[in-house]
Amino acid sequence: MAEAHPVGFQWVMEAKKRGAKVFHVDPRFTRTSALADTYLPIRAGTDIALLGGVVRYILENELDFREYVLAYTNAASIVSERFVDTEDLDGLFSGYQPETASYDQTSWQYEGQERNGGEDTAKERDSAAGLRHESHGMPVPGQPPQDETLQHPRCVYQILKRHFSRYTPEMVERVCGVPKEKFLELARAWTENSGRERTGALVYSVGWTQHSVGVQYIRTGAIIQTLLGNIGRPGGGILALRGHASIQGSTDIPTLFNLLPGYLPMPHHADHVTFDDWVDSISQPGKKGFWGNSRAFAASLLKAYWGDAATPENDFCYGYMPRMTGDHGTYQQVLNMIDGKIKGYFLLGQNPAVGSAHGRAQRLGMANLDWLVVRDLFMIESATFWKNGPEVETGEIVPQECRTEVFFLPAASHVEKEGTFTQTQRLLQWREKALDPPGDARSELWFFYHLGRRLREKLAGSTHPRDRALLDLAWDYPTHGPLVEPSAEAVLREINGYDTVTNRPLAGFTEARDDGSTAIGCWIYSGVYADDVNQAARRRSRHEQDWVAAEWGWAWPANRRTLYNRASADPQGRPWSERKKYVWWDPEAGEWTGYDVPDFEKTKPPTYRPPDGASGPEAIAGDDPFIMQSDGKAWLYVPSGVLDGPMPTHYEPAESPLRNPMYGQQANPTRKVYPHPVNRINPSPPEAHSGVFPYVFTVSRLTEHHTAGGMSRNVRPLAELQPEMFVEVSPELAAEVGLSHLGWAHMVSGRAVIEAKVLVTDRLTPLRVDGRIIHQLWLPYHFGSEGLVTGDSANDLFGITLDPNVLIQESKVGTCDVRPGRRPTGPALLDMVADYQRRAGLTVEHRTPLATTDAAGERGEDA
Amino acid sequence: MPDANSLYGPLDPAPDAGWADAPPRMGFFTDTSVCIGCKACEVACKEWNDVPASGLDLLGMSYDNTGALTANSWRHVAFIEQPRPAGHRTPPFAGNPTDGPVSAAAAAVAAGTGNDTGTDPGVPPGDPAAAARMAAGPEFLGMPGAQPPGRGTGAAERTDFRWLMMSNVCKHCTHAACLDVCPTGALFRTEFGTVVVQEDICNGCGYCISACPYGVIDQRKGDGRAWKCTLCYDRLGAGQTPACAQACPTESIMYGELDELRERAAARVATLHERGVPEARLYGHDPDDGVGGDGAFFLLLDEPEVYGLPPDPVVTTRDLPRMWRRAGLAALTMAAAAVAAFVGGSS
Amino acid sequence: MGLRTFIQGWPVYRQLTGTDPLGRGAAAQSARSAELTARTETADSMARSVCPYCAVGCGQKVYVSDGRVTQIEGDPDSPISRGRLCPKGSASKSLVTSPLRQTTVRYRRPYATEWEDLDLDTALDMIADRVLAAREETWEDVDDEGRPLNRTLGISSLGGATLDNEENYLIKKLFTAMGALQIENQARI
Amino acid sequence: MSPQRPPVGDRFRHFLSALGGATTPAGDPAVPQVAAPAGVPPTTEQRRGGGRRGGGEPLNVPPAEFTSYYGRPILKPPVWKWDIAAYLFTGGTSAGSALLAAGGQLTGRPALRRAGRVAGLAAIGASTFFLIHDLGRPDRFHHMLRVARPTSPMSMGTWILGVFGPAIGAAAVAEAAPLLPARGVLGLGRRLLPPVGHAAGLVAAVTAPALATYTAVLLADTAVPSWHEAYPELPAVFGGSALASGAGVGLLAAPTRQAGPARRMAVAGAAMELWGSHRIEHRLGLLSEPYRNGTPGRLLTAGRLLTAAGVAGALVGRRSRLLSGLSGVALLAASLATRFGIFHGGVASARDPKYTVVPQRERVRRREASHSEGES
Repeated sequence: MAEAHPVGFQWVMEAKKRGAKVFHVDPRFTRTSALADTYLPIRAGTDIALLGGVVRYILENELDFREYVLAYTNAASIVSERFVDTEDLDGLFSGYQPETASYDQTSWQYEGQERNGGEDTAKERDSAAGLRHESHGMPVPGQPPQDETLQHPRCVYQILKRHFSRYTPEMVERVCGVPKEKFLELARAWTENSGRERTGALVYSVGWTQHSVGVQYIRTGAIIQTLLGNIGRPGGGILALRGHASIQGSTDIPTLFNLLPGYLPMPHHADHVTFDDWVDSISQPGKKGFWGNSRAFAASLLKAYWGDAATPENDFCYGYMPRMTGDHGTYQQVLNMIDGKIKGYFLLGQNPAVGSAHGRAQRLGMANLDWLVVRDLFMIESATFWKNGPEVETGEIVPQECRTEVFFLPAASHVEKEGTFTQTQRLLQWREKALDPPGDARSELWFFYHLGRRLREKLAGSTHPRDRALLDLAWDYPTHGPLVEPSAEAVLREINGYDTVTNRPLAGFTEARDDGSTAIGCWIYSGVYADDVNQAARRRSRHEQDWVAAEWGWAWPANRRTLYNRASADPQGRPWSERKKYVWWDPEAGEWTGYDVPDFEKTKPPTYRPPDGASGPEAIAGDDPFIMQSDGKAWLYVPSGVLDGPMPTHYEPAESPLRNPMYGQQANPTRKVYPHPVNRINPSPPEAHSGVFPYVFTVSRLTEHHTAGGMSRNVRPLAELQPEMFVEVSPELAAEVGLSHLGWAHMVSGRAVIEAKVLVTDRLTPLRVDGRIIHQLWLPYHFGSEGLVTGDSANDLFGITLDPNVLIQESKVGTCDVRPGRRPTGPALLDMVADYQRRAGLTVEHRTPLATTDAAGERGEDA
Repeated sequence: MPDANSLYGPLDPAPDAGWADAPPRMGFFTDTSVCIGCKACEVACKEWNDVPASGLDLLGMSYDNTGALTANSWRHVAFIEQPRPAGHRTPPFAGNPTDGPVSAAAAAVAAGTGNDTGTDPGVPPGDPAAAARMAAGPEFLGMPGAQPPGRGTGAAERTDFRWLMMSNVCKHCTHAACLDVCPTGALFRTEFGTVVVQEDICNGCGYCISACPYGVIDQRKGDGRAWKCTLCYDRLGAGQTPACAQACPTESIMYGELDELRERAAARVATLHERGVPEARLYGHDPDDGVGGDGAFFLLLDEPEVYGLPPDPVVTTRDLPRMWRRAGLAALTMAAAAVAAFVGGSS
Repeated sequence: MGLRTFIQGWPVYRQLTGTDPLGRGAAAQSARSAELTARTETADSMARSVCPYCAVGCGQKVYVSDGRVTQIEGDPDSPISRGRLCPKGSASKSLVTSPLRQTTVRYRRPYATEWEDLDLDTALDMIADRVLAAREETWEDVDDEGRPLNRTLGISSLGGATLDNEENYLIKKLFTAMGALQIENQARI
Repeated sequence: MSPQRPPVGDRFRHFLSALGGATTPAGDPAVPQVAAPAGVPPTTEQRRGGGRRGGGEPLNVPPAEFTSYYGRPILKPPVWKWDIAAYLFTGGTSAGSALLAAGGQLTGRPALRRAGRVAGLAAIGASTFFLIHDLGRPDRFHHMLRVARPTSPMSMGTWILGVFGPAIGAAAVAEAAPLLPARGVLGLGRRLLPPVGHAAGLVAAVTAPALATYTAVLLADTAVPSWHEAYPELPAVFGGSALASGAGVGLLAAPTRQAGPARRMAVAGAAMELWGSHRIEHRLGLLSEPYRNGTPGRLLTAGRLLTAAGVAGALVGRRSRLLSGLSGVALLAASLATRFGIFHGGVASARDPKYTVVPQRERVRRREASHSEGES
């Protein structure tokens, strides 16, 4: 956190000053570790084992915050008797279908709700359906049977306890390489900071998301925090430190293939043929929770898109919507580019040649397009791959033979345009424009507005049905200035939503209607323009308001700063303690009150109980704080919505030098794989030849650089602070391989070989894992061939394997070999990779087995 | 009129330099125990003061690729990797299958690197043995055999480790030799008690560079002038905080009235001692020290020289009156000898 | 008069006549130093902005003089950052004023070995033509069972996460209307 | 980047081999075990190939084990280049020459007077050139006259120079009087110049000792350890050296008949200089080391030998113009060598952090020892 989010780290230091104990878990000793009270070196890719150990520690010693757990979680719910746990299936859950490498979730459901389970989760995987749950959980029907004593063998509490029973301190040590004593220190401190008076916070970054089991990492954290009563309370929570100025906004108002604004799903050709199919799949009529209104959100979005053309009669132009048929994600796209299926590619402030996994695949894909549009501040590697890329040196890309037509369009910087960023805690902040962009530089707003205008002009008069969607599009934004810049405030106003009759901006999403009387660009952002005021531009000084600072910017939903803050009060609505009071029920006023905007219906008393047969928000009781969950509870066990299991399970990374010490199932059996000649995945046990790539490598950021380096390697005062690509190794690994401080080393994977200067440092350590010594090395991934400082790209080493829930790649852990000296150049470099591939058995036909246990019903070959 | 302590001893320097209604003396307190080594100070300084590039070399000095304070780096974050215990913290590598530490050897290698800082003398190479001792521990200093058992004796494993970081800067000494020796008045004492090079005056004579007991001041090549931290004199005048202190994420760099900072520092040391960090100590805070106390002082976690600071600097002007007297004596001797040579001879 | 002003401005004279006989402070101050003030005080305008690097969302103040950004520093009013910035945020001025920034359209013809210049308007027009052509060539109306697809898989997009919400909104809206489905973002990475 | 640098790791390999036990090259598996420089590290003398001369006093300092940040210098070594060392010489020579000239003027030795004045002007001209040449911003030389700082030897030196320079200049110009025509405006000059020259010559002579010795304060008033600690003796060295070099001018330029005072000046100057430099090379403990080793050591030795030779020649060659001349050259060369030796000795002491840290550590140790004694 000190390393990649230094300014956020000030709050950790504040906590430390007040006596908080800080633990840092990381494969390498970072600037954060330097300031932490206890640092735990861990084997990359084993966090579930560590956290699972904490879950077990809590449950075995009954250290959970029982009052909270009983009232606010699904611990008491009874699960179907058809459910079979990983304990009995050698690492698989019941319902595994080897032919699709996915689960039939029927058996995972609560007792009596078996029909609720998704049967074809392979389809959900392809559409990264898990992402939809960023704002809400999956629906469940009715009230499952409960056992408030938590003794029923099939109640969630007991199932959880059994599932994690093998995550003993000894097992943690064996899997993670974290010595038992260190683990116990962590477990003790964490559990001691639980209860009415105390809370603990959990902070993670991309070190968790970029894994083939990434979603389950975070799930494990959520289970701990829920068991300890750390959700919805001040000083608690799970804090995702996201890495880009508006990456939260980029999922809220997604430019993602599978989502529409506000986490509405992109229509699927088979499931969402009609508007009603689509809307019902979201709202699931008759089920509980706040998703009941999704028909209004969906209708309002289409109304915002197609304006007057969208009417209730024509289903708001739903027919115009493009449909998904499967996986259309960025990695599938890249492989399709290599295969010549894609004509044109827009890169908007993004540098996949350096920043995405498997840089070589990215560059080869771009070299096989008809045209490429790059919009950036700087001449980045993704714009010059045809000229300066590593493949030009190896002869794989020959400029005279590369047909890709490249348009480089300079972009406006953040001070040359106005608009909102949504930062990591869902806070929207408006940026004022300081000056006009230089030369031809323009904002994306300008580019897309004028591109759309021009497309519509060119199509004017077309009678082709396919062109209707463009011609009917509501695309008349006011513009201003000599550059004819469209008004960002007008766009924000549309995002907020307005009454289509009176044009009044809506006060919030509760005003959304499904009759065409409201248009809302992103329903969760509704309220950001309430009262016709740009609420995101509010900047009342922190000195003039309380510590929650509710009048600085605007947070979705409804300006709530802490989600589920009803949980900061006990079931009766009283603060758990004076120290930790945040939101509480005021019986006199008959409403919820506190420091924050209550994340609850304002006047629903704690004593409210839903009438029988209630659905939608009405079905949420007065002591159910988790209102976006269909049962108002935090889920320790997830019957549906997470594709790789109802509970987290330790799987080895897709590339690991080690056989999974916990189960016969080696890696996530549902992970998304892409068999493709360019995408050779290093062998892991039980496959042969895993010894060819004996070392574990991980990559991350340096404080001094930013992501793929475009915004730092071109900026002189940053470039000079970390001027060269390097690799960090422990003294023990240096001795084993023969590396010297400031000498060279090269790293080889099944995809690429890269070189770097060596820093031999005591900050890295080998780990004793399952009786073996495992060496890890660390690389920054900021370097590429352009800019003031250059170097090989660490991401070139990675292959493409994705998490099944959200289709994010595993680019925080891989295997490689390390050799002293510089890498070969030219064709010799290709020979070296080919030699490694041969030795590792990575032929074109090679397929990584997905299921590696007999429990799958067959020995996994290809899935 | 100048104070009796005008050249040495405790002094409030601004009134002594003719600022009749001087505001309170302003300064920095840099608490290295909360420094996260992010280098925001280095960058914020460069951005505000338009400081030029200072080299693109990988120095291998842990994460320090700046090397030293130079005319082109007015803040410098030092990084020191030490296989030694850190206060009350749990040993980071306890239980891991480690061999002996490498920090000292790596530091020795890094002593030989250089950086094209665009300044003179910039970042000269160092002594590998002294670098090794930096990492292995100050116990080696002049006290052979005094190191605790198991340290520096080729121990079979390393469990302890700490990573020291420290943002170094001009000390804005009470008795600033650089200022006193400056023949043009380019270096002067501001009303805030800080020491500033006036870029419109400096003619690059280089005297200040030799006079500074901290090795702070340096000459920019091509430009020829001496440059260093101004404590953002222009910002101070506008009532603003210096750029580095404003940027510092963890308040490692604190800016304020020096008296108040000294109190805060004393309290911080006491707190750290209470919390089991006995190695915390202040540096440059004492008005009775050899430079009359620094306007920018530090809380350190190791001996000063580990961070590249002199352990006991004394301003050269302490001896200036005696120097002039000696020179006068020599001059008189010369004159007498000359007279004698002409008067006393026979031929 | 000139001479007199000159003499009175001469630090030696001030040493002899003023409070600073040793010439170490007040007497040695130059005219420039005496008039020095923070350039933020005299800036033409100041915009309140947000740091473009990570997602912490630190407040920035952007100062502009004579049409150039002269300083970007932390906004002390921000409850998130309290005026602080990391090295990247602190380097924002260098980011937006970097001499390496591209400010003109560059065009690489197929099979070319070098860049050439291109007019922005022409570039936009050419891109629009190519979008329509790719769409035409790869359009899919319905699937095998006659269910609507309304899409092209011939066009891809990958956006960074430093785009504004408003920009992302227009990008998604336009691409969706043109049937381009393969719109992705750093958020997937 | 710096392509000229020796391969990284070279120093480390030297370091390792210096440790004795670990002779494996960097990059070898043995690297990690080297961590502990526990053995007695090599002293600077050993590493530098043994510049220590026989017969010196044993060092009165603890073994030079010290720490610094990556072994780098703590001080910034002086940026002054050779021209400042040269300035020390020309300034001193000019001062010595002015004294010689004044003596000649007052005792009726016109050859000494003429040689002294002309040499004085030439040397001070060179000084001015060197001073300006060494500036980072030569066009701002006149900024030296902005202030008069008693705390700044360079400022004081500038003002001394400001008096001395014109005076010696006028005196030298006056030597041209006989060349002027007897009549007219120039004739007036011919009549007026000698008295003006006399007055100016005396002014120059009065400021000359200051000019010769302020440079000692100039060097001593720095943080450069071996310069600063030498402050009691440096003025004697520089004053003596100035006298000797002035004498050298006299021996070189004047007929043997008039050169008696120059010989005596040479003896006196040499005595001062040799006393001072001997003290500097031996009194300062560790900080004398830089003056005895390497180039500075060789220069100072050469200076001493040349001085001795010059004095001997001056005394022996009383009647030989040639020998006197050679002695003069030797004295001038001696002065030059001494100045460069002192200059580079100081620079070396600033370059090696040992000379910064070890004496300061020793001071701390002594202070703490006396404190604890006082308390017990």
